[in-house]
Amino acid sequence: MSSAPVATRSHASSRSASLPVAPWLLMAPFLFGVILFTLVPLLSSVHLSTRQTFGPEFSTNVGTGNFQFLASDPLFWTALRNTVIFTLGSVLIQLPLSLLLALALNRPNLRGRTFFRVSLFSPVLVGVVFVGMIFAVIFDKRTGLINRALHATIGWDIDFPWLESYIMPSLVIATTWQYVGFNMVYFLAALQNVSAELGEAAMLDGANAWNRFRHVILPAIMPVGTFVVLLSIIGSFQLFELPYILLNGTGGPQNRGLTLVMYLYQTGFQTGDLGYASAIGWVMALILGACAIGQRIISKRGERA
Amino acid sequence: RTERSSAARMWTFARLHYSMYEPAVEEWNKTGEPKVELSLLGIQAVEQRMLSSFLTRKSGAELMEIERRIASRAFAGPLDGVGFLDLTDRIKAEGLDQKINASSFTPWSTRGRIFGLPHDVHPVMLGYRADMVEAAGIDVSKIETWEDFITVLSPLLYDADGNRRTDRYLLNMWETHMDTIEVLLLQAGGGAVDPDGMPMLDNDANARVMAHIAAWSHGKNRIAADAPYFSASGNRLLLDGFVVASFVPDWMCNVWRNEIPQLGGKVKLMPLPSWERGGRRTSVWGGSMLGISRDAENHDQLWEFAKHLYLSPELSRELYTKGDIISPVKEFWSDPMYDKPDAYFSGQAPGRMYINLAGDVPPRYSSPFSVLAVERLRTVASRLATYAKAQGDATPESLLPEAKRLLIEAQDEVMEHARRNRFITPAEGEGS
Amino acid sequence: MTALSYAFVLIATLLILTPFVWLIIASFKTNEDFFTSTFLPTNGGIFDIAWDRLTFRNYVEVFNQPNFARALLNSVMLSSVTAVLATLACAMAGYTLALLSFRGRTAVTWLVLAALIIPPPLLIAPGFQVLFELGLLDSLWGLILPAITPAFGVYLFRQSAISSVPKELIEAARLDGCGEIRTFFTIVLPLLRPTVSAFVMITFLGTWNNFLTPQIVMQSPGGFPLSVAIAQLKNTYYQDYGLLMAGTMVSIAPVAALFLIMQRDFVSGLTRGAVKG
Amino acid sequence: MASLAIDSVSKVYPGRVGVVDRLSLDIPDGCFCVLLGPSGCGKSTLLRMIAGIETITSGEIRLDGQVINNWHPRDRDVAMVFQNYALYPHLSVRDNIGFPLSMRRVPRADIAKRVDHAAQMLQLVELLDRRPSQLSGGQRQRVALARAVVREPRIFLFDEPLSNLDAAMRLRTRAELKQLHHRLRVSSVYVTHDQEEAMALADLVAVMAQGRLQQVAPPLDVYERPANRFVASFVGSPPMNFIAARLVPESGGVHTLSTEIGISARAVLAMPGVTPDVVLGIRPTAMRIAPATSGLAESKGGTMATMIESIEPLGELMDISLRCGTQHIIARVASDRSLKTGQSVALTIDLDKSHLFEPGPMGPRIEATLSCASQQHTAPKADQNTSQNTSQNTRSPSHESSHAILS
Amino acid sequence: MASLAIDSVSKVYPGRVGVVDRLSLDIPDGCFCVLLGPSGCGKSTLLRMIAGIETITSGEIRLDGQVINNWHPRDRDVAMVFQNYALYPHLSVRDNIGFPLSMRRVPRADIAKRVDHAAQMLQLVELLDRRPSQLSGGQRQRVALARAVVREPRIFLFDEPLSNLDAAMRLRTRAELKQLHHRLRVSSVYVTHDQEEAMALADLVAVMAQGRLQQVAPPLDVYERPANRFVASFVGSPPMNFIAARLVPESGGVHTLSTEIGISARAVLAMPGVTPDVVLGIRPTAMRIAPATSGLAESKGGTMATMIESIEPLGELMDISLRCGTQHIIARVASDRSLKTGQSVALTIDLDKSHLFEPGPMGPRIEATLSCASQQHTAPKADQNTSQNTSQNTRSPSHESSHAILS
Ligand SMILES: Nc1ncnc2c1ncn2[C@@H]1O[C@H](COP(=O)(O)OP(=O)(O)OP(=O)(O)O)[C@@H](O)[C@H]1O
Ligand SMILES: Nc1ncnc2c1ncn2[C@@H]1O[C@H](COP(=O)(O)OP(=O)(O)OP(=O)(O)O)[C@@H](O)[C@H]1O
Ligand SMILES: [Mg+2]
Ligand SMILES: [Mg+2]
Repeated sequence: MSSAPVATRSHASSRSASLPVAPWLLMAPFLFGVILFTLVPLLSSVHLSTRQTFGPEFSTNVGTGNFQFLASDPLFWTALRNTVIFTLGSVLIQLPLSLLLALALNRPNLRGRTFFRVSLFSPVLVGVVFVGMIFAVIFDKRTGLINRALHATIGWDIDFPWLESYIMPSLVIATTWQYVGFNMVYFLAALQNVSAELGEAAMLDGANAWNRFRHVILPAIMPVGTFVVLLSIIGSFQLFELPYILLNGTGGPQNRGLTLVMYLYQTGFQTGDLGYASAIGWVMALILGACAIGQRIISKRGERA
Repeated sequence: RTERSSAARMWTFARLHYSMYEPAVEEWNKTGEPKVELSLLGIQAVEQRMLSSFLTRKSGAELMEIERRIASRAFAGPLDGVGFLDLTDRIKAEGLDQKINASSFTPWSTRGRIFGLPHDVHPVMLGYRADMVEAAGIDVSKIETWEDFITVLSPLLYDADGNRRTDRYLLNMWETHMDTIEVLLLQAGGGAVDPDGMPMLDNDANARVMAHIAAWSHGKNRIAADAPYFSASGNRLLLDGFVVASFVPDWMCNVWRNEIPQLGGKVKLMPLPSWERGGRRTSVWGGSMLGISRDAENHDQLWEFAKHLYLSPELSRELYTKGDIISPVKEFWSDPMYDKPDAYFSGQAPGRMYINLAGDVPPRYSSPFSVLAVERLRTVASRLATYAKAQGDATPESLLPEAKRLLIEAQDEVMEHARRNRFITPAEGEGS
Repeated sequence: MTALSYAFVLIATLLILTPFVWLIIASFKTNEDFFTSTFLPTNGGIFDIAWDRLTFRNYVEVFNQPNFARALLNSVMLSSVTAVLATLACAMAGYTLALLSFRGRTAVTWLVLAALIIPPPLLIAPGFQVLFELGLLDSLWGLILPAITPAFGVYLFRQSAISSVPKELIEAARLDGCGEIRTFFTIVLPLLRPTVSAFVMITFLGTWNNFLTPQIVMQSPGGFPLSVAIAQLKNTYYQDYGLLMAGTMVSIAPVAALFLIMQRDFVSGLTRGAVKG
Repeated sequence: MASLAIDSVSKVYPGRVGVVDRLSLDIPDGCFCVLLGPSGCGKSTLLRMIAGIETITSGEIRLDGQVINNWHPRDRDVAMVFQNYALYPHLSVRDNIGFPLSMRRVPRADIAKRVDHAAQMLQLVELLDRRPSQLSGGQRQRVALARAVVREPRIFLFDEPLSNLDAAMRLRTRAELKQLHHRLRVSSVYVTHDQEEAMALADLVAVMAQGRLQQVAPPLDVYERPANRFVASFVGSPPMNFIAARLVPESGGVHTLSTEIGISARAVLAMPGVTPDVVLGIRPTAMRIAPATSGLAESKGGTMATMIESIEPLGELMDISLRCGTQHIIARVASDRSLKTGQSVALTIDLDKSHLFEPGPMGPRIEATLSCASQQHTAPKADQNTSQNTSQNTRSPSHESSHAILS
Repeated sequence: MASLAIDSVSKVYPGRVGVVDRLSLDIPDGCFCVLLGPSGCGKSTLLRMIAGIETITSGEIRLDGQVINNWHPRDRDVAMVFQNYALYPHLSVRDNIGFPLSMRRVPRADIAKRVDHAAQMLQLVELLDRRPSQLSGGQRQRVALARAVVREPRIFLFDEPLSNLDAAMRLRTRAELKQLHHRLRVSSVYVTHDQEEAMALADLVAVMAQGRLQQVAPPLDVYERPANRFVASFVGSPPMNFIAARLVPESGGVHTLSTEIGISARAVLAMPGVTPDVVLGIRPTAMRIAPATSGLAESKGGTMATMIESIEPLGELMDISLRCGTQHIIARVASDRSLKTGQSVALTIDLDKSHLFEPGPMGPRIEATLSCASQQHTAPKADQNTSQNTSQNTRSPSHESSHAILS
């Protein structure tokens, strides 16, 4: 059926008349899982977002009330601001670093690649709980590694209040530490699609390192690249556990460490209003949706090639 | 479907508790019904499972030992929406309200109903570096109020390396450390929520305390510094004598004992300085309860078990010997073990000292808004601190108006949320 | 150029490793030293370091934890099953979305994206309910099934299939008599190998370190994986940090080994020489 | 083994109409059909549509009478050599070749045997354990070819399968393919740009241009009786020379042909009534060159005086380009070192190997017999016959192409 | 523009020795050198080493006397057409062609101009805005070619640049390349399998086999004076026929040549003292066939009686394979429909176009003049001369190759 001329001509990449059943077979496990464990719960949360609840039997319809309140809820805006700051920070700092590392480690002639690769990846091996612990020690005011190191070297303020006034930067540093190697692995995998031949051709055409990156490597890793960007935007937006642990369950001073998901969690569980929580969740989803669409558009361009 | 074993499940979040309960549970399982199955969970896990099971009315545990901050989250809805069994009548009927230290009930009470059996009292004292104080020839018995505290101990403030940054402070407290702030608020008779569970941030007590805290840590003559509790660096600073005195609830003794053995014999305890002469000399920090799930069958048997576990003399002994925690059950207080001098605290008998203060422990009420309100208080504290820094030579008096303003602002914000809650109206609060 | 990247990588590695050094050393320290010395306990033997104060006690303790072996076994079981199933499910779906054309492809792609952007806490309570209704609570499947279809995995495979599987190869395979399923296993999977091993690694890790969900889904302590056992070393009143760190180290070891085995696959030129043009 | 019918099939790529345009072609069972056509005329696309890896925009493809438009490639049981190899990079050469067999559950031993045989036939034996990335271009191409010929499919599709092989290897492989075809008699469609190859292999040659079929006929006919000017110029190298000419009618179908370059002839047309303006087509190989006897011989009949502009030696033969008035003419003759550039020579044309076309790049051929102006002549039977069986051979397509040409 | 010197260069792939083996080749400034050789003999590898994208295992490559072994490809300023195109998939055809220029900071306007020019020359104009994935094989190849020729590098490297083009297009492009070369005079190395192409383009032809150089000489010489049997059989299609023969010495360097198939001749050797057992090489194009006068004509001298085994028509020409005793002989003659399979014919051989070789697949050619046994004959001066300038033309290589052949 999918090979009916009309159906496929409209299809940009019409490749073959593939049996209609095969695709669904291949996707069955995924669909099963996503429907059962995402869609179903999700629908109930859609319903929830128009209500104010406490548990199943206590729930009244507030229509768009949740969203209206959200708009005027200073906590929400703080959370949003923090989250966006964090997201920008980690996307703009972490990913470029990961890519650079991947490029460096992809050089065949680099000695000790394995060691570097393993070392750089190792932070992911540690559970977030311990990352919290470690960085509590690192960010401490008087005794923290950072402050002491910087104090010793550049006379930095030994009482610099990382986890009080500069929570988001601290979080960016911590997550970068943990995930720079992780994203590097994605990029390493992606770099395998770069055709050696094209690199050679580019050299002959007089392309310098940058141009080779720009015209040979980048296009080849674009699909995965955009994916990693999207993923870390989403990941950053859902930042929760690390601050939850670092700030033991609170939003930190003046809620400087309050993230959207943390707020969602607080309202949803700590004050038991799943309705309001769902509303927050949906606003998040909308924002991320926008990013996703953007990513699709970009990577579409890549796929044409 | 999960095959629900006939045994009743009980969750606890503290390894110490777990080890203490095991014998008691075994003993109960010999004769008692239903059999109880004790399991240890991370505190975060307990919280999520409790809430999930309450919210979905599904597959919780029959018995849950809950830490205070978490417990309050179960009280978000209308009274008959609370997941815990209402124990008020049972407690009153059996006169437990007389038997047990009154203030211990408050955290598990909302709108006049009690939902948990208290586990502890947790009075707070000041733990101070006796060695330094005595070396300076200072007599702490002169201290009665916070003013005294400052005047008496101020000689200890000094700048070791002459870099015009003080290297020893009097009090271990910080505007960001909500626990200690709450300790002081409660001591002064303030707090986050009133007995009806309604936010009450904008009272004079709160304002006064806030003003002081800000002044202490950023004002003209600063006495407070931050040696974070429960952290390596904090302990390090205590060892170095960066701060002289810290807030020490009974359980904290146990923490110090284990984490900073080096302080043994160097520290002593004293009652908190009061806010005005003759005022309250203690406060409260932390605490947990045992709750019974409303959805459990056989409530009565579980209630029996709860009492068997919590009110037993063995437990009270365990609590003190293993965890330095005094029992909430008044009749055990006569136990001589509390008088045993403690080498770690230079021969003092902490047990007795805490028990003497237990009666004064201030009440602290729980409500769906506790978390929110406390968060707000924290924000106020930190805003006020910023204000103080800006002011330069701030004093409690100079900060008071700003403190009031901020608190009122905070109060309004929390009320915003409170008014939103269709399930708890102030009216209903009075209702019960 | 090489020198430059060398310097860059070296610095990065150093920065990354410092906290680790701290962690490792901490795992050999007594509680006392943990709180009073940043790295190695000072004023003692060589380099003014009290070597003799370092101890294996923590590790011994960890291994003496009640049903530690059981927990380890659970973890291995849980993580490997999850990783394998998840990789298969995601790779299949990803490849389908990338290279097969069928009606409804766009719809499914959007579904994936949608699933991708759902904040997990939004689903905690409803998810719990679903698990309960399906009677999956307190069973390993309750942990595995929800974990084998992460949208991000599907999307990852979709993207890397687009760039690393020349469509000519799929066509050739079809002509050579491969059904779509065969094609996937004989042609696509090998070509996606770098991504596959990366993803296996990532899923395995995620499961291995996840200590919260198991405590919510599993009811009886017998089913707890290592992560929980380690997390439970945490105390409420005071912490035995040395023990915790030792626990962490122990829990890291197996995954580290796995990574060592797999990391080679992240770099292995593949599609070369496939087609001309 | 099967008969393949392509019935007014079209392919439209997004924004590109007429890549393949209402093309019809019947390939009887066991026929070896060679596709010729300029680069980009749609040959590969056609093959890919037959294979089922490219969707058919409109029209039908029938295999033994069954419409297979929507069949999965696997079920069509065709074997194809891709223009760009499409080898499996992760498999050894051996596994690449054996792949289609193992997919069809051929027993291991069998596979090994057939793979070895194919490897021998294409001299890949010592490469069997390499990866494609370790092969040279020609070796890759041979692997691709081997992967196709290990099978015994219903249809073979070859897309320039020998383009990267050296002359000797190409000759040998060509012979092998011919044998293979004789043995198996599998209907095959074969794309090539090497006309010698086409001539050597084809039962039927199909010439395409711009997505349309221009002529379908046995190899020699395409060469000797091109359906139109395009085919004439495309088949045969160097391409045919074209000279504008005029037909002046005489008695009974006989005309006099005159060109501005001085060549004149008698033309007997098979059917009367054509435009006076025509184009005379002369193959470079249908000319003889002799040193001019006098300084400048006068042109008469099939012979004319001219001058050598340049010479391109090609071993045995050489291409001589000559200036005739305004026009250049290329002649290919046996190499003869005595001829020099600038020398004036006498050029003689084999009139009976020359053709007349209607004007225009696709102008159809005019069935006619040319002869030297002097002697008498009538169209011989033989010609009639062959022309008969040509048009018969290519009935349905010729409709097509004439369509194409008219529209 | 530069002179290129390859000095006993070798390439060893992991586990594969002798891919390129101590190969030396001098390409004077402005020389157009065509590389011929069987599939997998190391042509592309050699080109890639010159370009600097393949490491050199041993030996030196010099550009204008400078050793460039370790130069970065960018600095060598060579333009290369890759055997498999290597187009940038994400760039339009226009940008693909313009890429090398924009990399070299050529002003925009300039680029546009030169791209358009190249596109015209290769008929890519209407494809300029497409992506490579939307092109046909031949179109891709032309884009690859265009990307090389927009530049004016010091060296051009072409790796089978026309293999996927149709005859007409190939002819045209060939002419364009020739013009380009005449205009720019950039030294070029050109790999092809099309010998007509080689003949047409080359100043110098280098024949490779198994990683070694077999002969370097001007095109015609390679054809007419192959250095050894390999070259003889490789160059020219269909390949030369080889017939075992014996030399019986007579007076003064004159020998009688006798073959078992009955052909005999007089051989005048340039230098005396060779093995009696030799191989007679006859080009298929150096034979004439006439219907046998009597039922079976007796063989004598250059002529012999034989029978047609099979006929392969090729338009203008046809290949006839003949049985001579145990041996098959291929003859390529003008097509003549009167000849039929099984018919017995008289085969005449152009002895002066035939060659003698020492035995063995690489047996060097024996400088000799053959003539019909009957008439008297002495080696003519002309031959001497040409043989002179051959060996002179190819001094340094011929050392090499003889090396190669001996070792
Ligand atoms: N990466 C490699 N590893 C091992 N052997 C290789 C590798 N690349 C090429 N070869 C071998 O080296 C030899 C020369 O390869 P090359 O590509 O130069 O041949 P070629 O002369 O270009 O052949 P063709 O005309 O088919 O392109 C071939 O036999 C090939 O098998
Ligand atoms: N994906 C595509 N999108 C648009 N046009 C395409 C696409 N693929 C091919 N074409 C165009 O279709 C026409 C036919 O392509 P095809 O590959 O069939 O040519 P071909 O006859 O095989 O040429 P060649 O002999 O060079 O291989 C070409 O003009 C090409 O530009
Ligand atoms: Mg093609
Ligand atoms: Mg090659």
